Amino acid sequence: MARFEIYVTYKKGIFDPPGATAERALQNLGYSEVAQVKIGKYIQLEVADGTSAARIREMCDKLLANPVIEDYRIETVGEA
Amino acid sequence: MARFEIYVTYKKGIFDPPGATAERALQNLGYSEVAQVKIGKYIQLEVADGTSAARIREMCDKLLANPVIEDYRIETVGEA
Amino acid sequence: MTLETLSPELAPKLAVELGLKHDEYEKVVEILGRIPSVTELYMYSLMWSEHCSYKHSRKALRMFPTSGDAVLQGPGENAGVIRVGDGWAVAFKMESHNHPSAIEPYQGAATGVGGIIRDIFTMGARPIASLDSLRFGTLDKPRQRYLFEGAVAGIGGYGNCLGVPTVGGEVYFDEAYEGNCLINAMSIGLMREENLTRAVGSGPGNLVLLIGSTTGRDGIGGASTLASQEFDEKAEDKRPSVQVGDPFEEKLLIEACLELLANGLLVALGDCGAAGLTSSISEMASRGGVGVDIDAAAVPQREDAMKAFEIMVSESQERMVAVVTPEDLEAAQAVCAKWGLRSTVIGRITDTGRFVVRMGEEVVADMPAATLAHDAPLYDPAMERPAYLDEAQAFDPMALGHPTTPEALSAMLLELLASPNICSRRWIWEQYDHQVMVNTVVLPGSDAAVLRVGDTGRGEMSERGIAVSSDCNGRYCYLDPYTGAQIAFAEAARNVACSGGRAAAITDCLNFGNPEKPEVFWTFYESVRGLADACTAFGVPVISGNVSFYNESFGQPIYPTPTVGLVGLLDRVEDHCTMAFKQQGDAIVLLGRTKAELGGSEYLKVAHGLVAGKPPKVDLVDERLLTDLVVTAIRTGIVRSAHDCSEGGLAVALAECCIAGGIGAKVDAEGKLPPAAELFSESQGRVVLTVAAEHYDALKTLSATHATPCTRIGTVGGDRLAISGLADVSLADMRAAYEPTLERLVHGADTLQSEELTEG
Amino acid sequence: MRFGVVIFPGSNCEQDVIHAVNHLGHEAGYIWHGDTDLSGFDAIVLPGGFAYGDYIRCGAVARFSPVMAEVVRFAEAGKPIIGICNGFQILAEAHLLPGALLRNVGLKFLCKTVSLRAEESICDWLDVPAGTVLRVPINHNEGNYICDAETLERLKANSQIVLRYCESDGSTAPGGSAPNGALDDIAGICNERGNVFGLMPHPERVVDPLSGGTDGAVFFTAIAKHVAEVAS
Ligand SMILES: Nc1ncnc2c1ncn2[C@@H]1O[C@H](COP(=O)(O)OP(=O)(O)O)[C@@H](O)[C@H]1O
Ligand SMILES: [Mg+2]
Repeated sequence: MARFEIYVTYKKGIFDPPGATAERALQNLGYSEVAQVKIGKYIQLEVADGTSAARIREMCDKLLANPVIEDYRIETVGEA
Repeated sequence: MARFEIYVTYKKGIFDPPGATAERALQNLGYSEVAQVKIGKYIQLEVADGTSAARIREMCDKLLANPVIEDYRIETVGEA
Repeated sequence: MTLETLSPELAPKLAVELGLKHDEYEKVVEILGRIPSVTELYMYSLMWSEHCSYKHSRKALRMFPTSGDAVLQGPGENAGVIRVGDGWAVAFKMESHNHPSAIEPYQGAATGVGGIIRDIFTMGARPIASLDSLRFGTLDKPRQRYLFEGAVAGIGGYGNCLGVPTVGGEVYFDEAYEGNCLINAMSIGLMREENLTRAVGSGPGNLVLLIGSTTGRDGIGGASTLASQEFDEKAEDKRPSVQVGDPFEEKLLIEACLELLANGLLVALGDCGAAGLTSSISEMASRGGVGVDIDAAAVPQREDAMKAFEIMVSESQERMVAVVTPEDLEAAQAVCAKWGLRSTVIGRITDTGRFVVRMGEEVVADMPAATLAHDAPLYDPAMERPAYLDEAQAFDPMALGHPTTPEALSAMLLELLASPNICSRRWIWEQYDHQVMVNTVVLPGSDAAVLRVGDTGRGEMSERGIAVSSDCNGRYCYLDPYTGAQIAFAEAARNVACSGGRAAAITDCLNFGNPEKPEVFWTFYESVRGLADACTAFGVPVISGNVSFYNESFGQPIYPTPTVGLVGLLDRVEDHCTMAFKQQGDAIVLLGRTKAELGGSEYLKVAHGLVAGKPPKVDLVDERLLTDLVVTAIRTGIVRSAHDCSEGGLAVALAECCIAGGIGAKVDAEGKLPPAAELFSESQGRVVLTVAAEHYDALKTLSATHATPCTRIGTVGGDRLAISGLADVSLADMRAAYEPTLERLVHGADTLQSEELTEG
Repeated sequence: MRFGVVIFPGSNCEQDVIHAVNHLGHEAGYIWHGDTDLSGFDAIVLPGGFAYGDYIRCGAVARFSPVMAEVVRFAEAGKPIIGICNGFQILAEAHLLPGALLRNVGLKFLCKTVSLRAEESICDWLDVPAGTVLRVPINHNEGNYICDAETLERLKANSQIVLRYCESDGSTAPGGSAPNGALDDIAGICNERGNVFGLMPHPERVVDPLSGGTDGAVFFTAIAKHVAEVAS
């Protein structure tokens, strides 16, 4: 088994309601050092050995991320 | 500004319905090499310089993660 | 056989750890004629737990009337069922998910909704409505806000996804629930009478089919930690006992199960609730007088190296157990596959009467099936009237100083409207889809929700309707459990009547502390007696229910809280009514009489910080006459609005009618009682009605035939509520007090604050 | 005239649409998401609900259902398609409509009746003059419409904005009237051709006076009228 990790974030300029709310909540809790919070998705993928990064990119483009609003980054983690 | 990244995942043994759905959906789309998908949160935090990791951990325990069902991992990314 | 039993030293120790009493363990040994295996011990301990066996409550529950012409299924099945007319029937039940919600409010509440809804479609009914009955500590505490916000989001998150409308409920905030919140959920399902299905296993050779989600170690609870320490080389870290709900899977289960039943493919259907496979399978077997042979290894597992006992008692959500004939297996599995659901044969029905569990080839449990469900010992717990009652009841609220000036009384009215226990619940129900299925005729925000009866968009519709309400004022029950339980019933009946429904049957969820404490058990017994007497007086049966004990924290029990979920019938759903004042010039009428009864009132709490005195008296004969009168009057078509008086008394009831209708009222005070009592007394048996002025005489005549006092007290109109000489407030001020409270309490303050959030 | 209502696993408003359409005197039938034959239907409705649990993103999995390829063809043929709530989300994910629907700004699910203003648009599936205010319930967690600036300009220039959230008198509140934070108060949009219409509110909930009102009828009668005109 091979492992990939995918980080999905909103594109620049897209407002992120959960992030903005967490930011405000943290500041209200007294964490005035917080400047910005963004909340995205962290996807862990376990696939058959030898699966190419191109295949993973395809999965992201099709299903795991929405190119209209999201960017993603893929990391190879290695064997599971 | 300092940057931290936080990865929130379900604790071991907790069922992850979105992950299970993504897994099946990918397989149905023809990605038979997919063995498992888990979906967690990827939080990017921008805080004032000099904020300690302990402070970040506190924020996770209080707000950003739900310690009853979730684990998290913090990574220091450096200056923003 | 190769059944591996425990050692004689370990078995009784483990039994105690799993919650069995020593005598109960002895009884298991006696039944088996030997020392039990690990799996057997787990299965007995769960089936004989309070939750599954009702061992402390069962005898008291026998006081409830459970039969009646309309009853198709009384207590004992997954849900009760009553006839609605024209071949329609409704199944309903209420259940608690208090303890899981106190740990993780979102998931606890969500899975509570999921569980009760499975009980409904198991009966062959399509779930058509939910209600939620909630209790928390006061919202000035961050942890309470966290629990409240999370529970509401969880109830919505689950029900909204299923497309089952959440149409009503109730919520109270009181210190008594601070350490132990209550999350009770009620579900109602609709079916044609002939589709009523029972979870009765039969036909040796038939197959046991597990449908839905995989099985993990969820919900196995603290005991498993010990077990793994005892039996495993390396102890696993303490597992969270929280379960994550998957409403999408449940939605598929609803559709698939209803399709399976409609196609006649199932012999029996049961859901996996508490005690998982053990409970659903043993209940089916014992009801049918058959045996079962289950291969735990065949159960699809989501975790590695699961033990047979873990598989058998896991409470993983969204699973159903069906019995199918070998001939129908293929067709049944095809329906499951169509809905994208897993279905697996995990065993078969036998004629041995024994519940045999294998793990592959190895037999790990073998016991008489019926003993799991039926042989738990029943107890007669000791009872003792609590010492606090004398002092509390001796308290005379009228001896206190009360506001008398119009200014002070007006301010008090506004303060009551803003009280968390009275204010608008809009913040809650706007998070719930309360309209899906397009049958919600009276939306949340009035007395009882009203639903049209019909198979919307799929089949036949009818002219009939049902009205539903859930009620219980725990303060009254604390001050007098017998009376308090009767008031819970009476209020539910009034709410339903004010919406146009004739009370037909109830379900209940009895939330109490530790029944092994004589003072707690006394309050339980008295509540059951009170509720039973109320049901008998109304000729309304109890068709299902749930008992939740051990609601305590730091040894302090919650208020006794016997929640009543009442379903009423409307022959013509068009004849429904709401609380909103409708038209300028309409006559405002008070049915019933106000007495000086401030004991246990919201006024006493808000104005004086007290929970004391005797709760209001309730006269069941009068209550029944009153509700008959209200329903009859609504049916004649003359009633423009109807609202019962409950917390906050007459003044609050009038204010709510004004706010709902967006119009004011001029009311004459009777002037016989002290002003605070006249306005805020919570006397029972009262309803505020409006009729066109020319219909007042007809109403008066009708009231006389129902021996119910009927007094014209005012007129609808204007933009103020003016109660002569006592209070005068503008509609805008009433709105400003009533509407924003919950939102302000949840979001206004620094929510989610610090350590308090996760402690306790 | 026959409406086809698609059932995806997790849809939950399909029976409401059928009820509404029947109530208005038109025929309707269900279409299973695995079916690929849309012949016999004059208009397609993608109903509300939580297709595939809304997991990953609302509409993300549903757009790959076999029926969707046919829905695309139906759209290309210029026939009427309306996506309500989850149906709108699916149309957006399938790129039959521009933009996307994010979480409501308040992070709360919202079920309430709101005011909507019919805009001057190229979509004919709304049988009222521009400026008309309708009272229709919303019921969603992700109705916060968003698109990039360029797309917004195009939507405006091409009159593709069909419905906006507004105040009860038809005006727009200073900070916007969208209860969910939607960009430019957008409640419903159509494609460039005007035949694919997606909206967050639920008109099917308000066609029957017994359960809510009648303001939703115009959405379905407009389509029926159009189909009748084309046929004659
Ligand atoms: N937790 C809740 N969930 C949904 N609806 C609720 C909830 N609590 C209260 N409501 C609704 O708000 C309205 C007022 O509730 P309540 O004050 O308990 O009424 P009553 O005093 O007539 O029993 C009712 O329509 C009720 O169903
Ligand atoms: Mg009431």
